[in-house]
Amino acid sequence: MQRYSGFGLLKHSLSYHENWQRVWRNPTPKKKYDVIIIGAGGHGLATAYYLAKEHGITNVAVLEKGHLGGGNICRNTTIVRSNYLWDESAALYEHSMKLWEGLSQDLNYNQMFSQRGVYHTCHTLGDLRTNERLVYANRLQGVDNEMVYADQLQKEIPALDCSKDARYPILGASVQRRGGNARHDAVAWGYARAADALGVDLIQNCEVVDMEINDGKITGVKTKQYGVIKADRVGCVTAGNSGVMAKMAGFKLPVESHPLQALVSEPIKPFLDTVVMSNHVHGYMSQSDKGDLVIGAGIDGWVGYGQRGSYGIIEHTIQAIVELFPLTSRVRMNRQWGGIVDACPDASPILSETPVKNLFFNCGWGTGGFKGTPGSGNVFAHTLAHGKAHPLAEPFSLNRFNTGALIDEHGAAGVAH
Amino acid sequence: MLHIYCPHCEELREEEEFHCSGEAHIARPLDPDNCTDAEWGEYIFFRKNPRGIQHEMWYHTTGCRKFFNVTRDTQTYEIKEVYKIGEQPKVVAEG
Amino acid sequence: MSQKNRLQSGGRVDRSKALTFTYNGRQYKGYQGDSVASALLANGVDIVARSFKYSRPRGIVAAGAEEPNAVLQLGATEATQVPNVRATQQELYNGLVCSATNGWPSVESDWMGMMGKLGGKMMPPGFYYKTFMFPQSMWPTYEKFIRKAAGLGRAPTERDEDEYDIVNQHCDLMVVGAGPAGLMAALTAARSGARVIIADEQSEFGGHLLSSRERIEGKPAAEWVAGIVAELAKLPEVTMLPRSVVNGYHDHNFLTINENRTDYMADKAPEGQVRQRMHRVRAHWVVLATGAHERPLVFGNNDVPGCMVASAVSTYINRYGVVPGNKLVLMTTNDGAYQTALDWADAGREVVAVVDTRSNPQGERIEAVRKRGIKVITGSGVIDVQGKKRVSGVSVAGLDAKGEKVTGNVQQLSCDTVASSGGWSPVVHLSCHAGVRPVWSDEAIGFVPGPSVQNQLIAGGISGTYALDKVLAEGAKAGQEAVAKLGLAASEVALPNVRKVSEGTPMALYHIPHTKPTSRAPKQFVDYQNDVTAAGIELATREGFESIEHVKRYTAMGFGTDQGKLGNINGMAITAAVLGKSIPETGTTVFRPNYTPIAFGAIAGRNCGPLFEPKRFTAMHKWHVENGAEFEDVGQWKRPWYYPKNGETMQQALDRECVATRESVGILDASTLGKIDIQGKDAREFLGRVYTNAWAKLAVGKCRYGLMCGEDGMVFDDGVTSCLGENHFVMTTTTGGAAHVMEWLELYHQTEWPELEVYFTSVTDHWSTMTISGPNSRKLLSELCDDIDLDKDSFKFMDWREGTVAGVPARVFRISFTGELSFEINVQANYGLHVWEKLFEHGAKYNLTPYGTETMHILRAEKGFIIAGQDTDGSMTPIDLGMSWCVSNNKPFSYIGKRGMAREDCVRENRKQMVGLKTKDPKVVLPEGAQAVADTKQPIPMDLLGHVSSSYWSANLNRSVALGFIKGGLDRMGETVYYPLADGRVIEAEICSPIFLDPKGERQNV
Amino acid sequence: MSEAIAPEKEVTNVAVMNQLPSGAIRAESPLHHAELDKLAARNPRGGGVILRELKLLGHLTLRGSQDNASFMAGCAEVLGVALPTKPLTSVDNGSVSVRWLSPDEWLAVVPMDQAFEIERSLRAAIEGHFQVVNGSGGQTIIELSGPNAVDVLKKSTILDLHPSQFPVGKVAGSVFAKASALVRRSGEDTWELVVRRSFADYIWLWLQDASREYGLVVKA
Repeated sequence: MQRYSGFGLLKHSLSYHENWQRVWRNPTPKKKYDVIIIGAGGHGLATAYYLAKEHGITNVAVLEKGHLGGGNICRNTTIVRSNYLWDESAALYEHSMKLWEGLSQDLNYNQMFSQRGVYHTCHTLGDLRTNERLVYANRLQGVDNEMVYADQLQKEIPALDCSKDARYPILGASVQRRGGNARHDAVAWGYARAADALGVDLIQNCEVVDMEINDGKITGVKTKQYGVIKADRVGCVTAGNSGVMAKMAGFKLPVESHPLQALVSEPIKPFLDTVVMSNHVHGYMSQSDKGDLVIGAGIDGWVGYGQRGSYGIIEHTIQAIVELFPLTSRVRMNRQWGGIVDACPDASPILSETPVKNLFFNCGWGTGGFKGTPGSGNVFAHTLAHGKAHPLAEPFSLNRFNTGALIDEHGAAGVAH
Repeated sequence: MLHIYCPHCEELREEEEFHCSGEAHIARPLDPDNCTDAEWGEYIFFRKNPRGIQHEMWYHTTGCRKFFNVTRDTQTYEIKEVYKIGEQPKVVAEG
Repeated sequence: MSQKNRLQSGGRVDRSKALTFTYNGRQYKGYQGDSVASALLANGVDIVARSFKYSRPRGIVAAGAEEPNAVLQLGATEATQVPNVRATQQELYNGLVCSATNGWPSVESDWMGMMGKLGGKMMPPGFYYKTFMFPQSMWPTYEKFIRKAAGLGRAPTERDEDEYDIVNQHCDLMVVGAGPAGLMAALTAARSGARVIIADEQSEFGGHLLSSRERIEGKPAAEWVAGIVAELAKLPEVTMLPRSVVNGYHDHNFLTINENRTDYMADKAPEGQVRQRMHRVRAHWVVLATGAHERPLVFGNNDVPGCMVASAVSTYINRYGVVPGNKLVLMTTNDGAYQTALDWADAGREVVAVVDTRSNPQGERIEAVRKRGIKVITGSGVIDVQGKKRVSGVSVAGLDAKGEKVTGNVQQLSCDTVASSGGWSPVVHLSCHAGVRPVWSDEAIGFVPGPSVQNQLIAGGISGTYALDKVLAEGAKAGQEAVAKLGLAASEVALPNVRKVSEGTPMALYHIPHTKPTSRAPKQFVDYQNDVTAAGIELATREGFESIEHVKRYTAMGFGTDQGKLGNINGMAITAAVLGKSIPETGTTVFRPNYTPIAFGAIAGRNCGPLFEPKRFTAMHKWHVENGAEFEDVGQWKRPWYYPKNGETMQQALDRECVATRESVGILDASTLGKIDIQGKDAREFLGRVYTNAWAKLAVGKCRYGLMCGEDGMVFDDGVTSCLGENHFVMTTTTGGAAHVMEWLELYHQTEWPELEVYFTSVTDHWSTMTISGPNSRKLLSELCDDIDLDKDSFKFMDWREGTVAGVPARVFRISFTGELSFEINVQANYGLHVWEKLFEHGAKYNLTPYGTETMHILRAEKGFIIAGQDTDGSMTPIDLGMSWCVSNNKPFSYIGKRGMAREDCVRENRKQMVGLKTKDPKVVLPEGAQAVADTKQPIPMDLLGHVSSSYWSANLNRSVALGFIKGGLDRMGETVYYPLADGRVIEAEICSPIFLDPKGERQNV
Repeated sequence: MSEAIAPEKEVTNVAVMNQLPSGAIRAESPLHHAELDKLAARNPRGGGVILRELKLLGHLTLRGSQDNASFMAGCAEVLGVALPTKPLTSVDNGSVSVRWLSPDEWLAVVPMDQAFEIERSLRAAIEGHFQVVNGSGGQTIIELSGPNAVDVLKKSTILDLHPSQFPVGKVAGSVFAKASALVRRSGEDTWELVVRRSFADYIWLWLQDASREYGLVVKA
């Protein structure tokens, strides 16, 4: 793999950038792999990378029906944090956070991971209670998180309206200072390039149309473009399309796919150097290094695979943003779009064995997928390598929906994003 | 923004008046106490979640407060039909 | 400098109305009818921006929504600042103040430009992914510098004083675009009586006819337009919206229109007027008549000010009477652009040459140009431009037949303006918003809308039809089709007479080759705003970014505020050429809302500030305000939180309220609790199914507390339900849960148990509910009520009675959430305040003390009563809450929650269970949310036993009280747990019964 | 004391209650605090929107099946008008109006002092399964009229108010700003909004704001 550096950039500029190598190959798939990963999104690519890097399994293909990094990884609002409530989630997301912290260097690809802090504003006593509980838990779980109250918060984020006469005055916020943003495309491309360099075949424009299952055991997948490709183990990492894949394998998931919308303003001079999320008035915002205000909207209440949702959600979100940041009233919204999120009833993911032997699913990340990318890939690679769940993944089994051992992250934390 | 025909009000209304309550035709098991955990989990959590034709239940929150069923394409968002609780859909997914 | 480029006559500007405006601190003149762009060009202003990455000087390129460069900061005052206004879309008004958004010290002489030149080579696409990584700790520093350069304009720092609103519209036909096609469609439908809305982003209807010298029905096109507009204005069912951008076209034919109502005359709306209005339109049918944008060609240094799109040059001349230069070179791939040469020549300025990429172009307009003696250089292209801050000349070279290689010699021409035309791109944006991908048309040399599942028709330029006669016909046809679909009677609309112009075949060419390879040629810009070049696209594909989405993302093509209106197709064509594929094989791009940027304020409408969300009030709200209550937001309700008296701290007020209630009598406004009237012979059965406890034997006149669970067995609401009659109950819910519970009951009734005869009606707002609580509550009530026997043996705890309180008929419930003798008085809300005030008249002698939600919480915590939503979080069964007394598994029906509670994980050992917590130091109050551990020395992550859910200082007990969860807590009474705090302190607490006060319940049974 | 005690049968089955005081006690409508009468007294100029609170009326929710002949007949007999069975319609005979709410739910608006008697009469007249609920304290009616009333409504509700879609007499429950309302067209330019008590102040603020450009006239 060609190493990237400032010096390299200078060298290439002298040859008019004509000698840059390809970032990844365009291989024709082999007949058989040790592991097939379905879905070249962030989680799938990360899984492939860690399989090769940490488990020495390089006879791996990632099958992607479109282009790699083309799903939710490229349409999310790039928030990274690990301050989840329950021990199981905190451990998983913190594992991810630690990987984020060295990822640019590990992948030799600048992730632009910026630990600018993620704030959750509190507008009611109930919000305060919820966030204080979160902070107390996180500190003992080894996750940084702290409370700041209105006066201090106003100093830290001057543009935020912390006045008492707001409809829902801001009483305080929890802040994870290690949280922040990363560059979404860089995550997909960085993992793809690194995985490819370790020998993983990234097969784009290769759609899985069926699964080859014999005696309750998967032996391969059938693709539209290349016919059957065999594999010892198959990991399905298809986010919003997981329900469709599960149907192919003959079972159902406790998942519904909903539109999740986001929007950006035109680029303006930076005035917000952190991430602010309000679950109470329903909006969150950060400002990118280009100057766009990146705003997350809510989830539509119905199943939708169209990568678009209803305008009412956009309206409500903008109202919330103007309420939180009155100075955005004359700023203009440039573009909106939608992703498909696979939402679990407990707002926690599934990293699990399935009723089909050697077939594993990694899905149900809902709105939390981006931040989980490195950790998810890392533990799922372990799961695929060993044929059983990584200890951090164990609680996130499919079976929890039968036993009732849910990890309910929206009930308590109210912080699904 | 969906435009939904309410079979009780008998006209098209805006999505804001409604609340979607998920997959339709999920009957509560008649003898819950004799269900296994897996059967109960199936009832309360597991969903078809189709890409394509889906039957779902909507509630006319600010209108007549009646639940009813909608057959909708989850890919194009087209509403194919609307029918009352207790009735069966005419449009169903292939296969 | 006074309007050196303004023509003496012509155009639609009003030369009798001179306007003064300020650009970059300098005053200029323009006329009524100008855009800021036309006025700047009239004044000879060349540079309007510095480019984002390379800081190159940039000038005005286009005349409409597709303009990528002239993006200005607007606003005369701080509160009225608007970032990123496109000069081509902003109408000029007197006193307008604007400035360029980048460049230091000025856009004219920018030091960053030097950096751009030096560093430009180091900044190929994606360079930031490849560097700024070493050392890791330096990224925040790098980022600080990157952010300094970010953004175009800036947000204001003062509050927006303007008003915005939203209007809901419904129509039979929505026509988007009021050019020739749109006008014909609207007229046709309107004559049939259809309800029509026609919107156009421009200040006047007419579309490109406003800048054209074509004739319709033998008269100037604009006159024809005026006639149609006059007719439409007379039809009562037609709504005409000029200055209105249809910015989004959503599912089920829902569209949003941003109407600019005052921005054209001032930066702040005049008093009493709305600055912008959003129309939310539901249309039965939609005609998209959005026209097309002309594509510039991509060639070396094509960003030097003076390089423009050909049709824009014509627009400035014909519509605004402004010739943006002196000496023109026109490069074209088609006949249409020859008109620009004619317009320029007619304006009295020199056309140096027309450079046609085709080897042997034939057509009427070409003949006309040749006849005027203008040099036409065929089979050639402008390969690069000279000049720094303005074009000074061009290099023209012969091209091969496909336009892929330079073949002939290079000749130099001197000029100050280069107009180019690579054909037209249909404005398909709206057609994509609902998820439809556009399809390539070889005939139109552009993408046209793909097949839609919506009730959508297209007409004119958007369908790749550019000849005026055909455009008019398509418009009329779309109108007729809509009329037929709507079931209206067709009406007579004759097609206007237009002279047909014979045209030669256009050439599909996007990128003019250079003598040097693209990577070494002068920069050939594709997307001006993001400094995306042809070389950059080549590099991206060379590195393996082969999908068009990858190319766009890697190069940032199309991500500017113009969203690639000008450059995307050229970029796709270049990508396709490099990959050796066709454009449709390379893939399309999907446009998303907004078509052009829309102010947040306009989208929010009046739903911010005081109207952001309803504030719900009880009938006694006025009294609470007058008596100094502090309020708590509970759902949308404003509930009194506590009532501080002269200078009291919150804790002092709470102590006073708590003690007064337990020692004498307190009063709470409990009106916000949800209340549902339930009638029917199966009401009792229904209650048994939705509550966890038994209801079969509750007698008339009695009340009972109930817990509601989901099918998962987790508690979600609670409340007291009273038996008013054998078939009549009134249920109370939590304040926040009222709507959910109501829907829950209806859901089960309508979908699972329709055979049960029961009806539910919300009566939350109908009853005012006031709870008097404390040892003197009976005495107080007896003074105001003489028709209920209040004796403890006839009116028992958990009974209700009907009677009269303060002269008002009331239902009085002997229920208690404080553990004291309590009476909950319910009267029709029209009399709520009257009864409340009467209670105070008589209550003074008992020191009747109003208390709010906080005291209520303390008093109930002393008794160990839960608050659903505070002590529960969706993960607790009734058993976890220590409330097995409220679960009846003997009921014949398997009530909601029963099966859920019996699942494997719900019956395991060591679940978190609610207990009381007594701090070792009684003065210390545990913080709510604190987490218990058994051993504070264990390493992090620690084994967390559970959290504190409610914790207060109890003035009555003179110690702290707390409720919380502990793993296996019910079996661990008396054990000690530890709460490590952030500041290093550790609070020790003993696990105890949650009932801190009066465990036998004697106080409420007096 | 109130005349709460109805015939023996009903006492056990359903609690019917006369909720009105017998003495002279001031009743306060949901918009009482807005002091509309004072505003009306000092209304200086004209305006395109005229607002009036139709306050302190009796609001009875009636629920029953249209298949229950006794219910339909009993309601018709007691109210003097038949329950409208066509969706989204209303009937009005001057003192009593009935709005369709759903196939099994109607709102009867009657003079406040007759609400109790009407409820008793309904219970006496009807057999089978039904519900009558007095909700008079929980809601009020805001009447909007004038040439711009419809313009204000279009800012507030997503209903199609065009005469072809919303003729006089039509009634529809919908979202109203961020609350909800039951909208009825009572005349060409006259509209009635039934709104919940706790939202009344918000809707009053909203209407003032949304009608500012047309001028708002308050009538007592």
